[in-house]
Amino acid sequence: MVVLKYLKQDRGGMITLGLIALLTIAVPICNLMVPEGNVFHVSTFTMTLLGKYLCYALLALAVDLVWGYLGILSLGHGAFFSLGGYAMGMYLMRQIGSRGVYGNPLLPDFMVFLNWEQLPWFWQGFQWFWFAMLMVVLVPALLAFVFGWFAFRSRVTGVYLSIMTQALTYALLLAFYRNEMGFGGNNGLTDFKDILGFSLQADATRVGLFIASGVALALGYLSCLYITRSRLGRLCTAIRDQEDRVRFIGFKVENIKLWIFTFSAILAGVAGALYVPHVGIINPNEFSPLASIEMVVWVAVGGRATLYGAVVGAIMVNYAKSYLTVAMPDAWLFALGALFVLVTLLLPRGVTGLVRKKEVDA
Amino acid sequence: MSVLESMRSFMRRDQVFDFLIPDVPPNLDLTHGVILYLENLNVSFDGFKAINDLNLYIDDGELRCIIGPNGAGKTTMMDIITGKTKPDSGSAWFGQEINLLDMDEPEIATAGIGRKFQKPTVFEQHRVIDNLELAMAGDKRVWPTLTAHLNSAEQDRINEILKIINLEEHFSRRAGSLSHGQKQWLEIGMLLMQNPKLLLVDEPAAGMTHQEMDQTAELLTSLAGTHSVVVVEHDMDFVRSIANKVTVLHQGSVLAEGTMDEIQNNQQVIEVYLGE
Amino acid sequence: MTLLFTRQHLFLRLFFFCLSFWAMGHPCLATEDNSQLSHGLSQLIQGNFQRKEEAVKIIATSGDPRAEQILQALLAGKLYRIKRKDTLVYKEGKGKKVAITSVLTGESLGTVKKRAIKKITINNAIRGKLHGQLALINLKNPDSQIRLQAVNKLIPTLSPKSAGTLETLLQTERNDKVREALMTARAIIGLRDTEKPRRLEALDNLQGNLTPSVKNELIRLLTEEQDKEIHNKAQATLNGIQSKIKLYGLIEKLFFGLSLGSVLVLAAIGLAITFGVIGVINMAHGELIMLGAYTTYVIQQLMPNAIGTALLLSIPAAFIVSGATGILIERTVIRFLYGRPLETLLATFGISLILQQTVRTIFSPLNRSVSTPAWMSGSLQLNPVLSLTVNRITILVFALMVFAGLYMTLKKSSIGLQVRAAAQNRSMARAMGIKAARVDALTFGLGSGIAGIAGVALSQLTNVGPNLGQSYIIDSFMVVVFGGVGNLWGTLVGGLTLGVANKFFEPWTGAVLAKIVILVFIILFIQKRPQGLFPQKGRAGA
Amino acid sequence: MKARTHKSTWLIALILGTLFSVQVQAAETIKVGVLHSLSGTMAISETTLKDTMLMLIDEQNKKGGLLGKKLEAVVVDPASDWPLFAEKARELITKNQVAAVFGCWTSVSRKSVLPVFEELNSLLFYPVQYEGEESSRNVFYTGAAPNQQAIPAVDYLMNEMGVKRWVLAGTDYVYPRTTNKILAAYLKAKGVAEKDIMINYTPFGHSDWQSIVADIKKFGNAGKKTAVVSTINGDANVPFYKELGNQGITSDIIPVVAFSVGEEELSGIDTKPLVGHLAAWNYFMSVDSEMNDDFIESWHAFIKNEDRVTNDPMEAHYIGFNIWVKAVEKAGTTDPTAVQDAIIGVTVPNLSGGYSAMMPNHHITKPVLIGEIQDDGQFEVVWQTSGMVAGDAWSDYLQGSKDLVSDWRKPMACGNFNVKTGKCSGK
Repeated sequence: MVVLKYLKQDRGGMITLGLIALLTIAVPICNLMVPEGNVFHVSTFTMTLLGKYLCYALLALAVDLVWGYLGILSLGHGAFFSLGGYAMGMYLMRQIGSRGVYGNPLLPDFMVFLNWEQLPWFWQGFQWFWFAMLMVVLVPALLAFVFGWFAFRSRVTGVYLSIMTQALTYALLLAFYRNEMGFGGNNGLTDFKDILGFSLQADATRVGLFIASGVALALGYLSCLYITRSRLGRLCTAIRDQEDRVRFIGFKVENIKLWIFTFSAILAGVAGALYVPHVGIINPNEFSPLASIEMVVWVAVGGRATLYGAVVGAIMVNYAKSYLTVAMPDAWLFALGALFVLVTLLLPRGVTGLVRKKEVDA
Repeated sequence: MSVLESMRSFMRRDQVFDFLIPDVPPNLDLTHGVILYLENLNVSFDGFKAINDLNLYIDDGELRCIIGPNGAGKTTMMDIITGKTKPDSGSAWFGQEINLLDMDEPEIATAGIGRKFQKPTVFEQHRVIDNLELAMAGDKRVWPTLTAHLNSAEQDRINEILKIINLEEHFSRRAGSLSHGQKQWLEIGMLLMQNPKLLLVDEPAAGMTHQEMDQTAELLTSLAGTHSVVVVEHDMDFVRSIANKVTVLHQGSVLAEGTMDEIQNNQQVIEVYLGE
Repeated sequence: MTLLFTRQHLFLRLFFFCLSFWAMGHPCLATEDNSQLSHGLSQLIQGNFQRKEEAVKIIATSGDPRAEQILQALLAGKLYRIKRKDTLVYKEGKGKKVAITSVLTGESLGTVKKRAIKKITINNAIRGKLHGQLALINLKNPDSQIRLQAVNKLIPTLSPKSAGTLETLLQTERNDKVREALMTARAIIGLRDTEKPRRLEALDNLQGNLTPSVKNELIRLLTEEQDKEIHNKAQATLNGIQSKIKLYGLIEKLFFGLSLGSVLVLAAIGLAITFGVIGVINMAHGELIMLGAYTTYVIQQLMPNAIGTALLLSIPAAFIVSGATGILIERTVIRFLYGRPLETLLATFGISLILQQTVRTIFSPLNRSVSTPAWMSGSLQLNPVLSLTVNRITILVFALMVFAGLYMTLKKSSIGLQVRAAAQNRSMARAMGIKAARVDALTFGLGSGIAGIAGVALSQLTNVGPNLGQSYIIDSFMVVVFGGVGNLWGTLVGGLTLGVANKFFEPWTGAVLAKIVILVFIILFIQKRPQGLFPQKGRAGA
Repeated sequence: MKARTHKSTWLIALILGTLFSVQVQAAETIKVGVLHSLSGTMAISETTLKDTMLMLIDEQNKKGGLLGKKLEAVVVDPASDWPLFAEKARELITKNQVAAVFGCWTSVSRKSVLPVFEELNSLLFYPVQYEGEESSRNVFYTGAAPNQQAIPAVDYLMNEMGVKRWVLAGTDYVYPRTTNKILAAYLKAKGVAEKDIMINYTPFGHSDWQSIVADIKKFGNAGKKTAVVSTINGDANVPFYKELGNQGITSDIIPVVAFSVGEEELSGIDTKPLVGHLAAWNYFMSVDSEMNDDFIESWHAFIKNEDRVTNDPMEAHYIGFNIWVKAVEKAGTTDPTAVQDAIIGVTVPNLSGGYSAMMPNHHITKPVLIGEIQDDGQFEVVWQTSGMVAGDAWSDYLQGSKDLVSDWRKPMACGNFNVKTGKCSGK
């Protein structure tokens, strides 16, 4: 396979993928096989936490693909992430069935107490897993496609595009906050019971989800690697640096941007879908522009335009967040803010840039 | 038509959907021996007339030099030809049948017009051969580009161009590390990879040593004949060394046209340009 | 409710009864000993609201000249009783030690600890009653403005029996506006007259009258009236009033839109400079606005007795605080990032988090209370259905002044010239000897300072808290991008347009959808015109 | 997390850190989780509750602790991030092995942690007024249900102030939507016509209230006494009240009764134009009782600031904590199942001079007070229920829930028993 050839040239990627594989295999073993109390036991709590990081890492890959390689600073990837999450959430809601508090076999609880008579049309079909998975891919893709169709055709670039993506996710945030939209309003979707018949509270299901996230991340990494190393990928960096020249050698830049952007949205959607069962809730806050900016920061911290940088950045920043919110809740925003400033000023190539310096200049 | 039939025609494997068929521009028709027609062009930016009733014809296989003081409209003219700027009025035809004003930049490029910018624009992050590979003529849609791999014929073509532009030894260097002159050459090489019929070359000699300049002149002359070449240049010595026909632009329209000698003796031209 | 009604009528009758005496030259009941007053006062001291309500009635009808002052004090919450002594006193001043004066004798009783006295509390029902009673007393107030208010207060509670007294009032009234209000009152009573010509005449008099009671009265008439002619005429009158109300509603909506727009302009205009002129995506812009608002708070804290002056002083102070912060940001961070706008976005976002948390640490996460000076409160009543709030008018004018000032600075001053030169062509400007670094710093400082000024204005409208900035940053960017980057007029027109559009959408769609619609509209608009409403002039890409 | 080693390389540290996370050994203290946001948008309200909990635990320890052991507070910061609430709840229960958790403010944060508490069978005490429609074996609702706040307030306005026309204004999210739905149904049942009810929703943090306030004014000009029932949330209140003041809507013309504005919120508003507007709570700082004076005094001593106010959710924590303490003493253990059984019926004094009891539906009994805003930022109680009102998990005025009852006593032990079908769903 071509991808393997590409992988051989990507040392950082090999290490990262290796670690992901190790994690995907070792953590479930340490969780299920190693008895509690043993030093090597990984608690379900820790595993869920790691699973969440893996989803974030996949999301960071999606952001890096369009920002690092294509030069589109998307401040709206949270929108795609959340839409994927909502699609998954809707499936999980339908799975609750009559186990909801009102015992309504069809309507989710929030619809019952808002006196809704029947299931809205856009909730139809989500009782099937395959349909929900299709929507996880299609809905973010469609939004990205329509948005990109307009934006890239009229050559909205740079800062303007960033601000437009921000407006997009902000508009969705407001829309999903509305109870009338039929997505549970501010409370979002929660209280999930099971997935594909397996109880979400069982350790084995959690292990399965963790493995799924690891595999998704690895596959996402490989597909991004394939794209970026292909001629198309090289063209992407060419567009990032000299958009006009690419046009004058005969490429329809808007189409390339459109497809890469859409693919990136799909990745983000998948990340969102995996994220929801890990954390057990999806709500409109995920649409907030601040969340989207934070995603960009993961990539910047890790080192943009290197795929492993994105993965490293996402895991690192989120780990720091988990740690700092416990260790120093009052100061943690100072730390995060300072991190942004220092990374942009001092480490334009991210933390992996420190290690990478030698091999690129050689 | 029955449902079954329409289904069948929908599923036929030897056909693709209409919207998937790329827009292939009409063939280049050169029956009258003229490759480029620019007629009655007008462009203004916020009241400033950059192009004022411009008429210009380029013959097939011709090497034409265009000179003119700053702000004469040379770059704007190139922008119109390559689709970057749309004129307020007038027409621009490539051969007999291709209306340039209906097309955008990539379509024009695919139709056979290559352009080199004033400032060399190459993909600095990429290696020299990558630059050439990306510029290579071929299927430029998204999916084919994703799966594309160099075959031996294409590899040979790249090597050939590398030789022409004198960058054989530097093939794996990053383009950003090339000298200014080498970048100019690489850009010309990228143009050639596109197999254009018409080359628009903006200030090719800028920043070159004398020796490089000579080589460039030689290269451009050798291209004429099989290609039509339009060169915009400030360096009069360079123009003299390559041109047989020169057009002088002034305030957005053609002031004079003729051989270098005729131009040099044209009273108007001397006043506005050479005489200063 | 009905109970309340009849009681009020009782007062009215009683009062008008007195009034007629007074008109004939007899002081009404005033000479009676004040046993009724002291009875009322002793009632007031009882804790029970019902007893207090009765007390208000007793005091108001006592006819004692002190009654008004007592009721006013009760309404303003200045009436206290000394604990365990049951003496009623007026409280003056604030703090732990307060001065008190006796209610009955009016003599000063010195200062006491605040804990030694207890406030006579009232509830809303009593408050309403007090307003009504004071209105009655105020009908003979020498100030025509107060008389007008009093008449307007009485209009919704009119009954046919008050007709005669209205006539008496009309005879002595000289002020046109008060006369007009009395005429309206008379006409409303006329509508209930049993004689048909009187009702017709009343309808004639009420043509185009916008007083809300008139409309309600007409609607009532339409449901009750049997006579065809009157019915038709009432319908026509009502239609005329309705269409007038609709027109004023439109004007009101336009004003709301412009006022929302002026807030957007204020918030965005600083950004228009930092973003438009030096190309910095300043995500900390909102926090600079917030700093301006906090500056207002601090200055008000420093001079609590001169709120108005404090507010005026805050304008330059906020400009300096935010401007200096801006310059500091520019010198320490942004100057290393010129030409990389997307990275300024990230760095300034980090700065915004730091600024937020700083404010949270210093001032606590709670909102701070900023007072509005008297001259900025209340509203300008143009007619009964159209009133414009003074603070909004002030801010609208203020926004225009800031805009004009900024425009002049950029147009006329030498620093403005340099800024514009640097905006058009940095390298050329540098070649002309403009110290680019200094200009950049000053431009950024200017934009930030304006943000601070916007904060002063916003402190009058919304809460002053650490999240203040975040709620305006996206809107500000929308305005700048919509108006056209680098064009001050664009920001002005863009902001006002968005404000007005928002207010016209709102009744249709509700506030939430209106906001979404506007956002989607901007997204689509930018696709159509990437340069915004007013593109920056010059050759594209040059 | 104790043994987490810090290595220079982050990834290794991460992996090692997770591998070496050792379970906390059996405790000599009883741990109590405090799950309130200390950063982010909700920090403004929740930080106070964290301090309240620390104070209560401190005082209990001074009294000798619980079951002979000291209490120890474990404070975490879910940073106003709802999924993080669930994560931190899991951390508190599994890692820190707390005996009970006091926390959450927003409905969404409670919804987020609810499955975690049910899965791990732990206890959550939730101190904020909420929309009802919930009853969990593991959650104890010490804030007001709609029938302990909204409905008495409407009754007051209707009976005492003669209000005939109603504006239900709220922020567009679940609590206002549900409350308004209940209120609209209640008002209609009381004979209020459809056209006399105006319902309006605004986005979070809405700051431009001009047109809505103008609409309210027009609505109130129709000749009938009008009142606004406000479920407007958080920061949007300040601009709302400012606009009311400026458009001349004083409390005697159109009173506004709010369910989310307490003493803490008022401290950020200039209350002079607001005097006479109302709020309905189960506790006000101005309540005249000895318990309250003591509470305020110890709060000021604890927080070392005489200017800090107390509010209703603080009282809810006070009640909830004392009920828990008493239930643990009664059960003799902190084991959640035992406490769940012991806690029903436990009665403790509240701050307004009465006693609050834990009901079988895991809600508590409370008095309902209506207060008017004073110019010093305090409320003056103008009305209160004669006795205690029991919290109702399922509203009688909603279609879906009127047939549901909740009773966690054995043998029923069901949070949503449907009296019509005779089934307990979700079991």
